[in-house]
Order: sequence, then C-alpha cells, then structure tokens
Amino acid sequence: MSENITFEKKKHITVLFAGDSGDGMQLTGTQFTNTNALYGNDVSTFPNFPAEIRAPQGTLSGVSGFQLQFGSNEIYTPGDEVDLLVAMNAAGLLSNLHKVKKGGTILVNTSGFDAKNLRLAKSEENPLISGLLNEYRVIEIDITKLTKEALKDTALSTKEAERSKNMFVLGFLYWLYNRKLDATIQFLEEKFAHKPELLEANVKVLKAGYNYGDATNVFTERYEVEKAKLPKGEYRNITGNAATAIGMIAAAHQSGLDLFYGSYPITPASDILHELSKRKNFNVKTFQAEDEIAAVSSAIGASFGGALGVTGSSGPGIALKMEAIGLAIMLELPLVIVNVQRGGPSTGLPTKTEQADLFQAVYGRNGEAPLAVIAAKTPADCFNAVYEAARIAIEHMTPVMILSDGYLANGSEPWRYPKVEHLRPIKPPFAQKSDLSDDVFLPYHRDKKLVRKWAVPGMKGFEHRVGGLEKEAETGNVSYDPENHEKMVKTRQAKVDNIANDIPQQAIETGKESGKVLVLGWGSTFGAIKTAVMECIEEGMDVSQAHLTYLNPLPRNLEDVLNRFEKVLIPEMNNGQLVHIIRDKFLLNAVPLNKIQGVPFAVNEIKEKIKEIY
Amino acid sequence: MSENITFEKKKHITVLFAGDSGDGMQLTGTQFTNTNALYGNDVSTFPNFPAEIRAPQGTLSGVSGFQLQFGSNEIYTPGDEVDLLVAMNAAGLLSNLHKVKKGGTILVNTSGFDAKNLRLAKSEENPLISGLLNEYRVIEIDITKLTKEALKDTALSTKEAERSKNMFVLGFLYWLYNRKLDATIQFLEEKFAHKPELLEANVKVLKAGYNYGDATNVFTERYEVEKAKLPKGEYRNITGNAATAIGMIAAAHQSGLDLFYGSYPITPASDILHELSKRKNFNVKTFQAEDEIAAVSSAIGASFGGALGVTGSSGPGIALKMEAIGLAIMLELPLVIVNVQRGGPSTGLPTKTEQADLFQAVYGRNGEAPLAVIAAKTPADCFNAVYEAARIAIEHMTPVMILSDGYLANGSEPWRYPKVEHLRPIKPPFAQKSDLSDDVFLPYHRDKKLVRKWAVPGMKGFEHRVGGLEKEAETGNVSYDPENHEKMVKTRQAKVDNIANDIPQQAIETGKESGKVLVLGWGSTFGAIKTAVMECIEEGMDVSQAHLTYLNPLPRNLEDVLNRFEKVLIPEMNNGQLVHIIRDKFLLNAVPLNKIQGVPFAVNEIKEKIKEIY
Amino acid sequence: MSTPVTNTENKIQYTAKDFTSDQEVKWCPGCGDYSILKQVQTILPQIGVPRENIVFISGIGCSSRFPYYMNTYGMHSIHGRAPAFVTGLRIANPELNVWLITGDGDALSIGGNHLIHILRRNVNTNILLFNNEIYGLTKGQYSPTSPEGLKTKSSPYGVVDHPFNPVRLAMGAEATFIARTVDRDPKFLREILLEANNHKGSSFVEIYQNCIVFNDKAFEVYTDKTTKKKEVLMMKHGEPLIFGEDDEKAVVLDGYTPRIVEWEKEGLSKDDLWIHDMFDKYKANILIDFFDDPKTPHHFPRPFGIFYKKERAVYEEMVNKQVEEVKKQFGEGDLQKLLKGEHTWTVE
Amino acid sequence: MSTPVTNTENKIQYTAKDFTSDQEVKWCPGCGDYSILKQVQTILPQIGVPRENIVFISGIGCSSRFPYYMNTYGMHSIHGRAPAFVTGLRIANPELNVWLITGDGDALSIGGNHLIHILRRNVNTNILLFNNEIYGLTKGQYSPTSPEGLKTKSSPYGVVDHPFNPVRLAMGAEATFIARTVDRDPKFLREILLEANNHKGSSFVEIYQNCIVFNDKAFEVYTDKTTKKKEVLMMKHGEPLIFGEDDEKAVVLDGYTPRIVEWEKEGLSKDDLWIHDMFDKYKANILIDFFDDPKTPHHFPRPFGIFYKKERAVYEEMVNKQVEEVKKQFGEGDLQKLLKGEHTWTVE
Ligand SMILES: Cc1ncc(C[n+]2csc(CCOP(=O)(O)OP(=O)(O)O)c2C)c(N)n1
Ligand SMILES: Cc1ncc(C[n+]2csc(CCOP(=O)(O)OP(=O)(O)O)c2C)c(N)n1
Ligand code: SF4
Ligand code: SF4
Ligand SMILES: [Mg+2]
Ligand SMILES: [Mg+2]
Repeated sequence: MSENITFEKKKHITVLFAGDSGDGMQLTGTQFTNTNALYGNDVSTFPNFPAEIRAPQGTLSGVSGFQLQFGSNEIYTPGDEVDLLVAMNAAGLLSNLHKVKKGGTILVNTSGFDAKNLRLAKSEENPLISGLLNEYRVIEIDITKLTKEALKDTALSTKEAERSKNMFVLGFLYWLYNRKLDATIQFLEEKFAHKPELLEANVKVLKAGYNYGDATNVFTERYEVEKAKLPKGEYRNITGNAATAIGMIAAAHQSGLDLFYGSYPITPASDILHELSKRKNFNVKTFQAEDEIAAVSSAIGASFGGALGVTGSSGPGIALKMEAIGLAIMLELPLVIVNVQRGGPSTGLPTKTEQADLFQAVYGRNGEAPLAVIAAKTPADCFNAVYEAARIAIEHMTPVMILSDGYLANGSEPWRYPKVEHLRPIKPPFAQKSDLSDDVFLPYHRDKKLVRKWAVPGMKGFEHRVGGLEKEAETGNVSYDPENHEKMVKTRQAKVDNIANDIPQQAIETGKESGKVLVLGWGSTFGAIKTAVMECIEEGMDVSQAHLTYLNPLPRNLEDVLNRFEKVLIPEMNNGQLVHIIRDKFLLNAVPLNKIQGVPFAVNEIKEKIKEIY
Repeated sequence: MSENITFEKKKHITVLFAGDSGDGMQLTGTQFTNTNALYGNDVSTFPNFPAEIRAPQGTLSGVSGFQLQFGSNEIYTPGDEVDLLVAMNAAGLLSNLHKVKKGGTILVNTSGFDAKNLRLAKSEENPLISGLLNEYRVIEIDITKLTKEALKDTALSTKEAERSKNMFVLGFLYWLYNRKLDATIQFLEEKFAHKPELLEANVKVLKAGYNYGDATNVFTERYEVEKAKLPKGEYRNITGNAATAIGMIAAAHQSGLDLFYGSYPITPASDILHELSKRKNFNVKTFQAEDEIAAVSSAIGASFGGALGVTGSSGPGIALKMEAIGLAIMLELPLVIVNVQRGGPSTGLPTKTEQADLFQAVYGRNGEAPLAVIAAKTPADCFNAVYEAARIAIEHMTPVMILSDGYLANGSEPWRYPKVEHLRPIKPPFAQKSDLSDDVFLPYHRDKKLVRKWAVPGMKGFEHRVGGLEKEAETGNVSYDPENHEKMVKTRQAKVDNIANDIPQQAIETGKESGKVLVLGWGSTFGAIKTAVMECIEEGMDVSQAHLTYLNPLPRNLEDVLNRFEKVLIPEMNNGQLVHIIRDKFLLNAVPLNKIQGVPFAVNEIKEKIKEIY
Repeated sequence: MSTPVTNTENKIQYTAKDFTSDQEVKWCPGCGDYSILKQVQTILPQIGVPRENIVFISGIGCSSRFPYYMNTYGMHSIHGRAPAFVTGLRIANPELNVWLITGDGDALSIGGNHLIHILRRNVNTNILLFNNEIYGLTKGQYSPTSPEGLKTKSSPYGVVDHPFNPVRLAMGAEATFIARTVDRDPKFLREILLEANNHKGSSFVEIYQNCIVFNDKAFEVYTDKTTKKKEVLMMKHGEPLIFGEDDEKAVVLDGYTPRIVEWEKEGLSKDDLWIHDMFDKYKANILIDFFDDPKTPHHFPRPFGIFYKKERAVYEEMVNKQVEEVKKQFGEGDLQKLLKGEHTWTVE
Repeated sequence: MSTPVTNTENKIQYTAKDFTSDQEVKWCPGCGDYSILKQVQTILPQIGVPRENIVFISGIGCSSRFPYYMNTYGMHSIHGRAPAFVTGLRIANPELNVWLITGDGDALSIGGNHLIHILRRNVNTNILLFNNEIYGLTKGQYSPTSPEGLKTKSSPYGVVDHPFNPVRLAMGAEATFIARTVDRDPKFLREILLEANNHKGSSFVEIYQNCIVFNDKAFEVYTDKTTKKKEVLMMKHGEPLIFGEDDEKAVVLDGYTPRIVEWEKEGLSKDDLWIHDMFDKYKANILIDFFDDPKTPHHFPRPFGIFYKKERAVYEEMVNKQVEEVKKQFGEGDLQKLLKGEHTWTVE
C-alpha cells in the first residue's frame, strides 16, 4: 500500500456504475452492494436498465446503470446525488453526468471514449478533453487495456478477456473503500464452478483492480464508511422480488398450505416466478400459464383445491386478470395477486418504475367488487407485505392484491430476516364437522368477521358448488332475488371493510404525532419521503411522515391521524391517485406531489415541496 | 258493446304482464306498448326476464314480466305501483303481487292456477280463494280455455292453439283501454307472412279477446288515457339497444366513415350486435369476434384503417377489454366502447340492471389512462349518447366509453327521432398534405385541442408506426426519456380534460337553479329522479334535479352548480360510485342513495329519501 | 382422465341419484343437455371414486350450468376459462377426479387458447364439449362450429366464418384422447364417458347436443332413425369401419386415400376393410377429416367413437414429480435457511 | 396473402432501402431477427405494392419490434392480439397488404386463440411466426415450443410441458397455407416469403429463429453445414423428398406409413419416391408429424418448405361481399328511414 494515502471518513457514499448493457454493470453493482452490506453498511440500490435485451452497444439507449448508496447511518434511498460515477464508456458518462454531485468523482474507462464510442453516444467532442468535466474530479484509467494486460498469459480470447473488465472496476473500488474481496471471490467460485479458466481470469482481474489502487497514486485518499448502527440482529441483503417470493413461501409454510404460483412472464414481475421455480423443495408448485387469465384462474382453481393460490404480474397483465379476480371475490376464496407496477399506460415503459396502478387495484373491476389492497414500501418490506396479504387472504377468505413496483422489485437493502417462530401464525378457516348442520354444509354461512368456511374437494360431506352468479346467503345457491343481491353486495363490502379491524392502526413513521405538515405516502416512495422528512426535522421544521401499508381498507384511525396536521402532502410516482382516494374518503384537501418519469423521487424533490407548502 | 259501460279518464296507467317464460309476455308487452305509443300516449317500459332461456315452466324462477306505464302526461318511468296485473299463472301472480297498488286490478288466467301450477309456484293454497287477494279487484278469466275455444275449428294442435293465449289478453286489454287492433294485426301479418294458419289463429284470438270484453260484463268501466301533450313532432317507439345501434350508424354516416362493430355476444348488449348485423346496407361491418379482447382489438385495427371502430359488451366483457383500451389511449385513435351494464360482480345477475361499472369506466386501467365517459339516461337518449361518444372519439382522437344498462337496453319509450340534417356534423381530423413538414409526417404533432392528426394506411407519404410503448412527443418514436414520459402522461390527461370545452355546461333539468336540495343523477335513474323531483316540487318542496351525461370529464360548471344547493343527493343503482367521484372532485359531502337489487328505483324510494334529508 | 380408486375398503355403493343435487334443473324442456346429465350421473357409480373426490368445473353457457346439478364438488367459473381452473386444481391435488364441462362457444371461441393448452399439457381430466353449434345461453348467436350460411341472430344473412372441426383442432393441439358422440345415443354416450374416464390424460369428448330452441335438428341426420345408419360411421377399435342401411358399406384405404366401398358387392371380406385402430395417428388424421356436409353428394359418413388414444405423461404428475425430485435432491425446504439466504452478517 | 397490385401505371421502383425506417434496430448483435428483417425488406420491392398500402402489425416480443424498422404503416400492438388487430384492419380495408409479425410466445401462448381463429377464418395476411423456442424480450423463460427438459429461467429443473408443433396446430385450425423456414437460409426464406405473399388467405409461416442470448443453437442441426444435409428435408412441390449428405436418402410412403430409404441403394428411381404435393392434405398431415427430436435414433428429418396450400374463401372478402349483397337487396341504407323506423305517429 502506498504510504502517503489517508482514509477519509464518510457517513454515506453514492456510487453509480454506468456502462453498456454488455458491460456487466448489474452484476458489478450487486457484488459491490453485497460486499458493503456484509461489511455492515446500510445500503439501498437502484438498478436501471434498458427495455431491450441487448440495446445497441455503445449507444445512449444501451446504457445500463446501477446506483447504490451505502452508509454508516440508516440509508433509505439509493442517493439523490452521485459521489462516484463509474463510466465504462462515453454513453454511460453522458447519460448520467447530471446525476453527479458538483465536485464529485468520475472514474472513466478511457477505452470507452474512442471515436466509435463517441459517435455512438452522439457526442461531437470528447468529454474527457472538452472541458465538460471541469467541475468534477476525473480519474482516467484504461480499464480495458489493463484487464487485457492482466490476462495476457491466459488462454482467453481478447473478447473473453475484455468481458471481465467489470471485475477490474470492482477490485479497484474495493481498494478505494477498503473492502475485502472474499465475498466476490466466493461468488465467482460458485458462478464459474464448471469453468475454471473463467474463474481464474475473473479473480485475477479483480485482484489486479485492487492492486492497481494500491500500487498507483491515482487516488491520494481512500474512504472509510463505518458499519451502520442498525438494530441488532442478523442481516442479509435482499431484492424486492426475492423478498416477495420468500414471503409467499413463508406464508404457505406457516399456514400449512402448499404454495401454488400461477403466472405469465412479464417485466418486472418475472423474477418472482424464477425465484419460486427454484424452490420446489418447499412444496412450491409453479405454473407458467399460457396467459395472465389462465394464470389467475389456475391460482383460483388451486385455492379451490386447498392450496394457497397466488398469481403475479405487472399492469397490463393485471388488467387481464380483473374478470377472474371478480369471480374470486364472488367465490370468497383466498387468492393473492402481486402487481409489480411499471411505467404505463399500455406497454408503457416496461423496465421503469411507477405507482400508477392504485386506481386499477381499488376500482378496476366490473360490479361492486371490493378488493383488499396492500403496498410494500421497501425491497425487504415486500416480505412483510406479501405475508400479510396471504394472511388476510386466507383468514378472511378473500382475494388480496399487493402492490410492489419496478424500483422495489430490483432494488435491494439489508434485511434483518425474521426467525420462523416469530412469524405471525396463519389459520385457514377450514370447515369442520361441527360446521355441518343436519348433515348439510352451508358454504356461505359466515362467522362474526363475515368469513365463510373453506371446504376443499376430498372432504366428505362438504360437497358443494360455487360460481360467479349471485348466490343466496348461507346456501350459496344461485339466487336472482333482489333483496338477497343487495344483502350480498353489502355483505361482501362489509367483509372487506372488516379487515380494518384486523390490521394495525396507522402510526406516525417519523416526527411528531401532530403538527404542521404530514407527508403521507404509500409504496416505494417510503425511503425518499423518510429521508426528506428527517432532513426537514433536522433543519428545525415541523414535519411528520405517515406511510400507508393498507390501502383498502384504510386503517381505522387514518382520518384522525390526518386531521392532526394542518397540511397533508401526498407524493406519488403517478399523476395523483392516493390523493384522490384521501379526498374522497375524508373530504380533505391534501396537496399532491407527482413525478411520472419512471424513476423514483429524489429526496430533494420532496424536501422542496415540503418547503413550498410549509 | 254492452250499453252500461262507461269510460273513466286516467292520466296514466301502469300494466304489468306476468307469466311463464313461454307465455309470450315480452311480445304482448311490446305490442301493447307500441299500440299505446302509436295512439299518442307517452310510454315507459321495463321488461324483466329470467337468466335461463326457458326456465322451468310454471315456477317462480321462470316468470317473465313486462311492465309499462302509459299516460297523457309525460311519463318517465314504467311506474312504481301497478294498476293492472295480468297474471297468466300462479307463479306470475305470486312473484309480482307486491307491486300491485292496493285496490288495483288483477286479471288472472284461471287455468294457470291448477294443482300443478300451484305446486310449481310453491303455493300451498290457491291464492284465488285463500283471501290473499282480498284487497284487490280480481278478474278471473279462463283464458286458456277461451283461446282453445276460439280456435276449435282450426287445424291447430291444442299446444299450438294454447300458445296464442297471449293474444287473447292483448285483445281484451285493447278493449279495456279502447285501443285499435290495427297495429298488432299488421305486426302479426308480417311475423306470420309465411304461416297463414298461425296468422289467422292469432288474429282470431286477438279479436276474441276484444269481443270478450265487449260481450261480457267483467268490467263495468273502461279506461281512457288521452293522447299525451308531447312536444310537437314525429315519434316512434324505441328500445335503448336499438337506439344505440342506430346512433352508431348515424355517427358513422355523418362523419363519412364506415362503421365497424367488433363484439362478442353478452347479455344485455347482444341486441346491439343483432341490430347492426341487419343493417349492412349502411356500410356497417359487424364482426363477431372470438372473445372480447379480439372484439376491441379488431375495432382498434379498423380505426387504424380509417373506419369508426366500435366495440360493445357488458361488465365482465369490458373487464377483458381494458388492456386494449389502454393501448387505444396510447395510440390516440377513435374508439367507442359501449358498456351495457348488468348486475355484478362477476357473472352476477346477467339479465338484471345495475350501474356498478362507473368506477371501472373511469379508473379501471393500468397506468395513467384517462378515458372519456358518457352515460345515456333514457332508452331514446342512447342515440344521443352514442352519437356524442362517436363525435368526441373522432374529433378528439381518443377512446370514449358510453354507459348504458340493462334497463335502458330493453326498456323503450317514444322517441321524437331527429332529422338527418339536424344531426351535429362530425369532422374526422384526417391528415392533409399541409400536415407534412419537409415531407415528414409527425403522427404525434397536436393541434390546439391537443388532438393529433389521423393518417390512414393507403395515404401516401404519411407512413408511420404506432404502438403501446411510450412515445416521443411529435415524432411518436419510442422514447424512454423520463421528462418526455411525464410530459406525455400530462398531455394525454390534458387532452381528455380538454373535452370539457367541447361539451355543454351542466344544466338544471327540473326545478330552480339554486336552492335547498339538488338531486344529482347519471344514467338510467333519470326518469325516476325526474318524477320524484317533479312530485316534490308539486308538493311545494324546494328540490331540483341535475342529470349528468358527461362523467369524464365532468362539465366545467358542475362545481358551481352543486355549490348553489344546500344539499346534494346522489341516487345510484350501485353501492355508491358517482358520489365518491363528486366527493373527490369537489370535496362535497353529497348524500348517497343506493339500491342494488337489479331493478330500477321506484319514484317513491327517491321521494322518501329527499324528504328524509330535506 | 383416470383416477386411482381410493377408499376401496369401505367402498360406497352409489346410484345415479346420489349424484343428483337438490337444485332444480333449468334447461329448456327437450334440451339435449338432459340426456348428457343423466348419462354422467349413471356412469359415476361405476368409476369407483368417492363422491367427495369428484369435481365438476365448467365455464359459462347453458351447458356450463351442469355442475349445479351434480351432488359433487363443483365450480361454475367464468366464460372460457374452465381449463385453467382445472389445471390449477389438478396441480394442487392430483388425486381428484375432475370433469370439465364446456360448450362450443365456451371451449372454442373465448376459451380456445386454454383448451389447446390443456390438451398439449395433457392434464388428467375429462373434457365434455357440448357442441350444439350455437350460443344457447345468450339466445342464439352463431358459434365457431356453426356451419357456413347458418342464419342466426348475429348472422341474419348467413355465417361467413369457416367453422372449426373440434376433433381436428384437438389433434392439432396434441390431444391424447379424442372422441365424438351424441346426446341421443345414451348407451354409446355412457360407453365413451367410461372410456374417457379410463384414459389417463386429457380426454377430449365432443358431444353433439341438440339445442331445441335455437338450433333444433342440427344433428338430426346422425340421430334420426331414417338417416342415422347411412350417415354415422361407428368406430370401434379392432373392428372394420362399416356403415349403411344394411351395413353394406365400408371404408377402405387405397394407400393413404380413403374410399367408400359396397364391400360385399365388391367381393371384399371384413378383413379387407379398414380395421379401426385408435392408436394409429395417421389413420386418425384421415378419419378426423371425414367432416363433409351431409347434404353434399358422395360425402363420407360422420365418424363417432374414439378417433385416437395415446399414452403420454400427465402434466400435473410431472409437476408434482419434479417437486419430489427437487426435495430428494436438496432435501425438504428449510424455511429458516431460506430466510437466512447465502450471505449474512450480524449487527451487535 | 395476395394483394391486387394497385397503382401499376406509375409504379415506383423500390429498393430494400425504401422499406428501412429511420429507427435504430435494437436487437442483440447476432440475433436471427436481423436476417428475417433483411429478407422481408428485400422481397417487398418485388411484390409490386405501393409502400403506403403495406402494413406491418405485431404483438409484443423481441420479434414484434419489427414494424418500427419498416418504412411502411405499422402497429406494435399488445401481447398476443395482433391477429385481432389485423382482422379488424383487413375488414375495414381489404385492399391493404398486411403482414403479421409474431413470436412463439406471442402467437402460441397468450395469442393462441386469436391465431387459430384468424387461420380458420382465413383472413388474407402473411403471418410470420418467429419461433426461437424461448421468450426473448422477458429474458429467457420457456415458451410453448420449448422442448421438454429445457432449462430456462422459469424451468430451472427442466420444462415439463409438452410443446406444440406450430404447423400441426395451424393444420388443426384449418390453415390454408402452412410453411416452415429458417433465419439462416436467406434465399429460401425469401422464396417462402414470396410464396406466402402470393397465397390468398392466411399464410402461416413458421420461421426458426436463433435467439443468440437465451436459446442459442436451438436449430443448429438444421443450419450447420455439417448436419444440415442429413437433418433437413426440403419440400418442393412436384419434387421427390430427398435428403442426406449426398442426397442418398429419401422418404417413401408404404400405404400411409412413411419410411426412410437409401433410394439408389435400394434400386429406386426418383419417380418411386414420395413426390411432394402441397395440395394433398393427407400427405401434409404425415409430413407435419415429422417432428422428432433430432437426437433420437432413426428419426425423420425435419421438413422445410410449404407443407400445405389450399384455396378457400377469404374472410374479409366474404364480409364485404355480404355488405354489397345486402345493399343490392335492400338498397343503400337511407339514414332518415332508419331513424324513422316502421311505425311513427305525429304529435301536433
Ligand atoms: C366474458 C364473457 N363474455 C361473454 C359472456 C356471455 N356468454 C355467456 S355463455 C356464452 C356462449 C354460450 O355458448 P356455448 O358455450 O356454446 O354454450 P351453450 O349455451 O350453447 O351451452 C356467452 C357468449 C360471458 N358470460 N362472459
Ligand atoms: C399482457 C402481457 N403479458 C406479458 C407481457 C410480457 N411479455 C412481453 S414479450 C413476451 C414473450 C416474448 O416471447 P415471444 O413472443 O416468443 O417473442 P420473442 O421475444 O422471443 O421474439 C412476454 C411474456 C406483456 N408485454 N403483456
Ligand atoms: S337454449 Fe338450447 S342449449 Fe340452452 S337450455 Fe335451451 S335448448 Fe338447451
Ligand atoms: S433476446 Fe434473443 S430474440 Fe431477443 S433480440 Fe436478443 S437474441 Fe434476438
Ligand atoms: Mg353452444
Ligand atoms: Mg420467442
């Protein structure tokens, strides 16, 4: 290690890896995240990639980015402003430069700034010499060349060798932030278990990157981000989609049911299917259906058969499921529907994030078809949200939709994973012999919570028929009786409303219990709002945060909570949806703050709005 | 004519024909309606039949009913209380008795009260002798026997003969209300053009019924309902579905476009398809698609090809169309979607009426997908509503949904049909040579109303591509740019909001311009609300009515109108939907009145509520 | 489908009445659905499955009211999607005996995709397609099996759509059991129902069903005494394909070209005729194409019976087998381990 | 499809470049889609249709980005529904030259129903199904054409679904033109594209397309020089079905049973071999069933070319004809009369 290098302590650092889709930026980011998390930092990530599988190399539309913030304090967002941008080529630099803090550092791979790359990035001048980067600290390294250099004695082709240049970056950053290579080496060992020559090459380049830092003087400072003071416990890093998948398995396990997941691939929900497909040893049955209608219908069929039926998709696919969800509401069977929202309308921005399916979730069916709706607020919280959705679906015999989004799905954070024995038990209301009256089973007889009993084919003496026509109270027989219809519509509504008695009261997340401004959010805006509110409070402002998990029904005390503040601000990544529900429910003139750009809020955008209305 | 019979003048009379599904009640009701309408009465009808094709004969669930009110004043509903119930059998009597005014008249076919019919109607006693009908005036006629009697000299089998017993009823009622047989005879001549023996039989029985009244003394009074003082003009009778079909044809004609109707059969929307299929000589192309998704997609394809693309369905089918409607919103092509609402959720009450798809219409899509929504208020108004929907769809290049319902669809009323030359012209915004800039066509360039130009395949020099991915402003090229997305979402919203500048201001339909109570309705509740409000006003109350045609966007002055009243009452045939939209938009604590029974409001139900909140 | 006979020790002796629910049957008087209901209720006591293990799942249509009338488990689902409900149910519980009831509109119009996918996957269920060549429940529009030219409410000037031949579509979709039968031949219907139930996999049974109200007599030539014998070709495995008023006609194959012969007149013996082999796909393809309009001259008779049968792995068994294999490979899942993941750290 | 050549007087001489839009092509480097795009752009100048009369409509998938790259009218619609958009468009304007671009997931999974219905109706369009036996755009899940056992993101332990044979499904759905070709044989691809365009009705063309990222080499045996000659059976109308390294092998029919022969060795002449007849449905059925896994012993070679072709009325022409007939019968519609209806009265 060069002698004259010092360590500067930092509370948090935001790094953005940007390069071509083929440059392995997602993998690099994930590895860097995991290493920091394992070290003990709090971390929040934001992968951002093009809709194309391999968008044209070197072009602006082909840029793949992975941003993360890691820190020694609690971290709730991937960072507004980037401290270190790693740009593997000109396009990566140009499409992300605006995110870099003035005075921030830019690490460029000079090979990515040749004439061809500049042309592809539609850049007339070379930004490395044009003065464009004057306000930044620029570190130029010919990463491509150094990588090839490191591998020149191996049997790898130039092309193959070049492909590991992301390991050079990673090694260099490990040096810069004083991190160990162990976790990444272990990962590489697993990944290339059957390709020893690639394993060797990747490790070699990783170490070369590290040693380059050590050996040269490109940086005269290194940075030290200490372990975060997180609540005690055991942690792992997890993405939203993985947490969603695991949450389903846990809920099925704790309710003693098999998990059935019927789905049709769609970005950004597909990873849930992938994750679950791997977990068959948990009695997980995955069914890749022919379309979304078959996916949801198969899940209902599975629930009818006594499994926990779950289906998942994104906006356009959810649209297709609505008719069948209406049936599930009518049948009163457990069903969990996961919507990993993406930019819309229509095909929209398939790989980008948005919160614009709330209306669809709450209102998007024919007839009076109330649906319970729950939202996840962070990647790890997807676990809780889907677990809770399953609990409500099973114990209340009703479909429940959970709203995640592209940002949560692919983003990750440290998760203090629970102990199995601490998971809330889930009790399926299976019909018992005692539910027979005069040997007759009344499938639509209800308990005090208005929940009917679950009788599953195979149970002798409980044979019964269900269907989508209006049914007579108690017997479930088809009924066209006017009064019965009104009664059943109201009963189904009351049953969903009743869920409010089975969920926690709304708490204030940050700040005082009453005061001037309450920032009310739902879903993945949690981290940005939390950070904004915390910073405002630090600046001495009277601001609080409440964040909704339960969107339908709303918590019983919500009106009371809202009324304790002079103003309510509702930031959403849509054109205003929750704000309309709140206006409707409570005749409350909440202030909307909307961002519809396929990317999450910056903390500052929320802070500015708070200040504007303060 | 017996000498001692007098005519009693009546302002309006409500008749309900009730019998078995096979008894021809719908035909009888329709004929009676047409004859009264042709005579010059105002009329309103309500056919009500079971979901089964031929529900089990004689049973309560097999009863088919047709209610109508005809009068010499303006008639807006089929009547709350029945003056004359025609009951062809015990089931018909028992399932409708509660609708008969105390002291009203019940005409029964005694043959329908034999042991078998009583058993099928689950009646332990014979209501004709049990005293059940003590409070009514009961006319017993063995209609079956008299019909057979009348036909004994023909070659008809007993079964065939019996089938014309509804003509006996009709003839008798024509006598009772002093109506001519001409129109019905003409109808029979057309219907049985190729079956002379059936024609002869039916006419014979019809006359027998008439003569029976004349010859016997069962009624000592006859009733006279004079011509209504309707606005001057030429009238015809029309059902809602027929008016919808004709409205589409008129709109296509006036815009110079071919009409394309893509649909998949579903009750109660199918008749629109049937009606249009007959009208191919109006350049109407009907396509019975394989499902609702194909139906709406084909209509969008047709619009892309330069036709007026229309699709129609009911709730469950509309649910399936939502993904494609989202695409149409993205493409910005004209598209009319007709939703003939029925009882829900799910398959629900397929032959009954309801207004529970308003939420679905306004909110039921993924992403920010604003959709213009219009509702029809009476059967004849379906013409205006669909015409207006088509006008807006074409001139604003956007999908428009029109909400009808089962009650409007099958109900009928006199219609002062328009002169073609008075129909509002519709101008498709076809691209012109002048829309090319430098020989390039910008498909998403907009005019002041934010409307883009319509370029249709075949137009040279306008070749362009459209699709469901977010598009760049002006060029329409695929764009993942964050700011562009926000701009386009807001533009699409503004474009739909702008329609408010192209529709009439909201008017007060009945009563004063400001005051104590405003009853705000939408859709088919129009007649019941109007009658209730008129009656309240007559009773000296300060009540007004406003009725919404435009549900999205709402009329510009609506908030102003609502604020001029102390209270706003919103009756809906659902569990409360418009009321939530109004609360949201105007933070106005409107009072809901909900009926969810698959049948329309009675006037009295609305009056009572008005008085309750007054 | 075929289902393991469970509960054999104390096996209950059912009668058809045990399978009759307390709900009033609401089809039109004279509807062909009645006969099918009756035959199903009649054969169920013979299959040896306890009532509680039997499930009927349908879509929407007149025919799809069927489950309400069965005293078993049942679901009247939504239009066209019954195959997907069945697939989910079978995966969740492969022990059940599942019947799928559908109509020509339900199965072939809105539900066409689910039908072809359940067939290719070979989910173990008995698919009874009530083909009346019309939409009954919605009161008389044409369906994808209506013949060209048919005048219906939605085709007042005649259908212009070329119809599906359901058994050909089933073959195209890789079905493993393909049969055709008709409502008015109860004995034969029962035979086919039992065969379908004995087959392991998706058993596709097209049943010609008369809709007396909207499409009466659509199949009259195949059921009327005066025409039946010359229009119906009964396929029996291992027997020659003979038909005609006096069994005087038969079908033979010239190479791959089928030909009708008056066999005795032409001096042929039964052995010279086409012997039906339901396991032969090439021949099944030819028989399936006997789909002529019976009004055309020189038409082939319409085949009834089992066209084709093939053993192939059953989907839900494979799904469940894979679950077992993965369990064997990795051990029964340990939830705590899953929650923990691969890399953890401890905050003290 | 075939389209009347309009605008012939001042016919424009196009080149492939005239059909290239200004949008950057964004498939992965090496994707088979490039070749297909190029061949389509190459043959369009030959079909004699003005550019403004050509429309490309696709669903969603990598392949479905196709219309963006064509300088014609185009629509990138929603997943699986392209056939319905095409049907509406063709009915609205039967003069256009319409191409339908779809993938194996788009056409056979979510879009299966629309595909079989457009085929039975015989809408005049050219359906190009890019079959890469994988979901490309969603990054590598199996599709309804993926072979059993394939490990993909959604089948980490191997696919258990039995795949469709797309050409068999097309036959089951009453298709009137059925062909198979492959991305890596540009000349042959162009030939088939032109034949498809010349056919009046729905031309179903399955194109084996290599997804270099998620399912590389799926069709290598049919394109690789070393294996191609023995694995590919080229079907040319009127020519014998010969294949093999040195054309030494051929297919013959024993009755209705196909058999591979070493023809010269066995002393057969070309005339003794199976002469391909694309109008023969029975034979097409047999060829369609040549769908063996090339890794199994004694397998049949995979046929490429036109399996089957038949003239049948085109749907949208019938629809429009009926409109004309009704006009003839009742006269051009009189709107005022329609508004007036049958029975009116006057209020003074
Ligand atoms: C999504 C949806 N679309 C349309 C309908 C209306 N519908 C009910 S049954 C049916 C078709 C019935 O025909 P078929 O399947 O042949 O059954 P059948 O009545 O002839 O037995 C239709 C179109 C519906 N219930 N749901
Ligand atoms: C309704 C809906 N469901 C799912 C998707 C996601 N999706 C997009 S393309 C695709 C499948 C792509 O496979 P294929 O059709 O074979 O095309 P390829 O990408 O292989 O060319 C899927 C599942 C979608 N866009 N819309
Ligand atoms: S309409 Fe036809 S299919 Fe339906 S119940 Fe009546 S006869 Fe049967
Ligand atoms: S993912 Fe496959 S199909 Fe899609 S563009 Fe890349 S190589 Fe082609
Ligand atoms: Mg049918
Ligand atoms: Mg594919």
